[in-house]
Amino acid sequence: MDNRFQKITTVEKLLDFFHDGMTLMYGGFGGVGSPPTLIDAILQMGVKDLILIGNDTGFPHIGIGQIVSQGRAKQITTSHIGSNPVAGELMTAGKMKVEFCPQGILAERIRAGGMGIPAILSDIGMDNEIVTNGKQICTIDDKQYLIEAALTAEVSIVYAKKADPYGNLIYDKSARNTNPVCAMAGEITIAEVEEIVPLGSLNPEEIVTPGVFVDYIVPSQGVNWKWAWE
Amino acid sequence: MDNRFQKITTVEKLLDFFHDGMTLMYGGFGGVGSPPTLIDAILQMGVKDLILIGNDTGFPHIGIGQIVSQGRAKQITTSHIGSNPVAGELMTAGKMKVEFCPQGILAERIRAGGMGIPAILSDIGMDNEIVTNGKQICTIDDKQYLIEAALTAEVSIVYAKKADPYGNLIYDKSARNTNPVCAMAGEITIAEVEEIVPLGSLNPEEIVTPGVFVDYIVPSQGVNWKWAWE
Amino acid sequence: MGMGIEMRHKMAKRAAAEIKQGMVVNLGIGIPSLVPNHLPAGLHVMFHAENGITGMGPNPKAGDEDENLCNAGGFPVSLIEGGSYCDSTLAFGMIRRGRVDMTILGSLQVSEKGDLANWIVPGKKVPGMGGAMELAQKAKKVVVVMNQTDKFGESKIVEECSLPLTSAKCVDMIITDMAVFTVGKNGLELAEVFLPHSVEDVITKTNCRVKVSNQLTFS
Amino acid sequence: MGMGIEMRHKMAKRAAAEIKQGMVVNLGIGIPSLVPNHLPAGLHVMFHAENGITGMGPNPKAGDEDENLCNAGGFPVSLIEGGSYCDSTLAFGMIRRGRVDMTILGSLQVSEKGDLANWIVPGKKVPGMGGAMELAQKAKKVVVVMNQTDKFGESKIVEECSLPLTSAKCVDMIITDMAVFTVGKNGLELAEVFLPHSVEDVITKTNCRVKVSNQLTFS
Repeated sequence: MDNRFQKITTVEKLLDFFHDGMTLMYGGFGGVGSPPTLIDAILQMGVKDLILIGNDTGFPHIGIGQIVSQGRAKQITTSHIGSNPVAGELMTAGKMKVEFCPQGILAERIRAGGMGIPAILSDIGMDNEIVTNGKQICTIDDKQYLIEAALTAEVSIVYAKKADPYGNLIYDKSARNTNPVCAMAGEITIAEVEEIVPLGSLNPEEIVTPGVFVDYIVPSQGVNWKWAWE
Repeated sequence: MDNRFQKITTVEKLLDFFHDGMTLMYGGFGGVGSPPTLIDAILQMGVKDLILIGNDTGFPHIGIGQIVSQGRAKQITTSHIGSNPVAGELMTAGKMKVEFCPQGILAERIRAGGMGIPAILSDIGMDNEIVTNGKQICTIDDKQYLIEAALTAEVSIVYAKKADPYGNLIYDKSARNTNPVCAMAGEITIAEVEEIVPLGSLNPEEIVTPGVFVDYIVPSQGVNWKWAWE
Repeated sequence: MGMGIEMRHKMAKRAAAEIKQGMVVNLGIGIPSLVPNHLPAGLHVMFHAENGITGMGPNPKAGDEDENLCNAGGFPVSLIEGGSYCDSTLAFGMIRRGRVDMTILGSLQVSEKGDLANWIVPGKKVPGMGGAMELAQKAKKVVVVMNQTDKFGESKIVEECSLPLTSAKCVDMIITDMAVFTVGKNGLELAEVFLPHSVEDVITKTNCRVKVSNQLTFS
Repeated sequence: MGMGIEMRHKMAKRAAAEIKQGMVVNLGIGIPSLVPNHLPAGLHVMFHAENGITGMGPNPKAGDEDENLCNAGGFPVSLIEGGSYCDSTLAFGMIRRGRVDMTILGSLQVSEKGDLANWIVPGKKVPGMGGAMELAQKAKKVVVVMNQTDKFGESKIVEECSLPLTSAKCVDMIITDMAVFTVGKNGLELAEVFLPHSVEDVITKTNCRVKVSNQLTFS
């Protein structure tokens, strides 16, 4: 395969990017659109004390849930842990710190990180302590808003349907979800893809994530979990 | 044509939305991707004292430049007027108030308006009076940021390549530019399109602006100006 | 919930009656997910999912599922003609911008002022708010579908919510297994009673002031 | 500018030499737009335009123009293999996120500290900043290509800019019709002199302190 941009690689060659205590951002929503092969590699490596950022904690054996359930995360910024009871237990036991953020605002904070915007103002959850906890408030025209800071991570892992050698990405249906914003917010972004196609074979109008944001591309081995509906 | 969502209409039927002193947002970049038929209708109507929001003032006879050059705008929020000398003259003569905003931040402010985000923080142009003028500053971790407020408008006019009857839009190459964000930021959004295609004929992965944001669709008569390069 | 499937469908059908031509509607899990079964033919509605679907269609048959086409709860759905995919930011932009006309969702408690408490049971269950706060605060109309009483027989409609709020003063309508209430500036109003219940039955099971509508109906 | 086409190409060629394999590069109007003509074959570069193009290719021949495929200045371009279109927010996201490796642009003045003044002449010309502030502040490397002196023979490289700044301390390299300078923590350094000029010629026309590099070259 043409690899003129030297982005196409293997998971094994990227393992040095993962280490204990790192911040790791992941795409996906309820496990749909989370990168199974990268998640498995991180699990196998045994890294721990991860600081995670992502929409939810998946299900116990699905998506990032696998990493959470094995107690590998010391902290997570997320919007929902309801489908992963293990996450709730770890939180209650004080073994994993959870910062809850309203779902759309979380996605915007990740986008802001990816777009080089320091923060956004929000009026969501202003009357809710769990949301406002520790956050700065600013007043404009006598109305109060929360300052919701941008989120970035050392590494961001995403899942896409197709990549070309430049890392231009297209996604698959609802597996797009938070992937396009996570793809921009990593200092290093790794895209796990179903298929790598030749340069020029993606319609330039259809590309969702320009390869500018993507550092590495690895082929996916496919989902290694059983879906909740199966 | 199937019009089950009652969005497909004619320019004539939309004229009531335009009135003296209104805020009007327009897509386009240097005239490319600005909606010629809607601009022409607004010109013919003779509305004046418009408060415009858009990337630039086009060229004197191209895009929104036509409206600006005829002195129909009393105010504009924009990033560049260099290619339209008439705009500069009107500004210098005190006939049109110009609020300059860095280009990418302007696009983000429009997007914020379209996404229901009250404001974003910015570190662009902090040392520049023209940028900071009248804007609130907030301090986070000893660093100062500008609060750049969201922008919306009574009506937003955009240009797209294709629409289906629900108003799902796809754009044409670099004529996309600011159109997707303007399409979200209007209280009323009118899309002028090259072609109206049947429901289901746009690839759902390729749709850039979901029809949720689009209120009306009108067919374009095409560009009625000569491009600078012609 | 121990509620019969018939009653669940009756409540879903009543919620469906709120949906008008051309609306964009977000459905929560549980009874709200039954709503699409009760829409009249010819009504063009776009069902919206937080994960980035506009125009969600019926659940596929077993064997036809696509693992990459699921609703916000992670279960397989389909896409109707005119539907589209987007990322989560755009899906929530639709909500915050007021382009989502209605959200139909379950709740643990609703107050007479329309306060919604549906996301947390302190010390027991802290699932996280997901998209509930944005939907409750920003959808144009918020319809709650829930039991009239909890498993201890206590009214879930209350003067003040004892559970933490998802969002204050956001609920417009409550549909229970006994009745339909609207929430307005002047508080809670009983609009419909589901037979065989009587107005008195409903009021007894409603733990706050409730005005009986002039246009009260029975169904 | 009254500068010969040969010199303009020499300056563009020198700027092109700064471009490395795989870079994302934004080009301003004027001399910077000549840069693509001077790239070695086999160098894969993505030219970026603020209006939403990554992978801009050469200007089409007369008659082949597409009115909907233009650069940020409004003039027709093309798209290379692997290029893509996006909206303006994404184009600027690339810049602010530090994913644009280099911007090559013209200027009115540059100070010895790397302050850039290229967007306004008070009382004369107020075109607006366009995307210049974001590019100057956030591109990883800022290369200015401009005349050594203005039409009055005054140095455009100065101790303090008299014109309003586009952005402070942002310029990394200055390429003029006489020389190449780098801007570092210790101020301005003369790196290359274009023959037939001498070091003395250049220093005379440079209105600030300038250190001559140990690795000074002539070309």
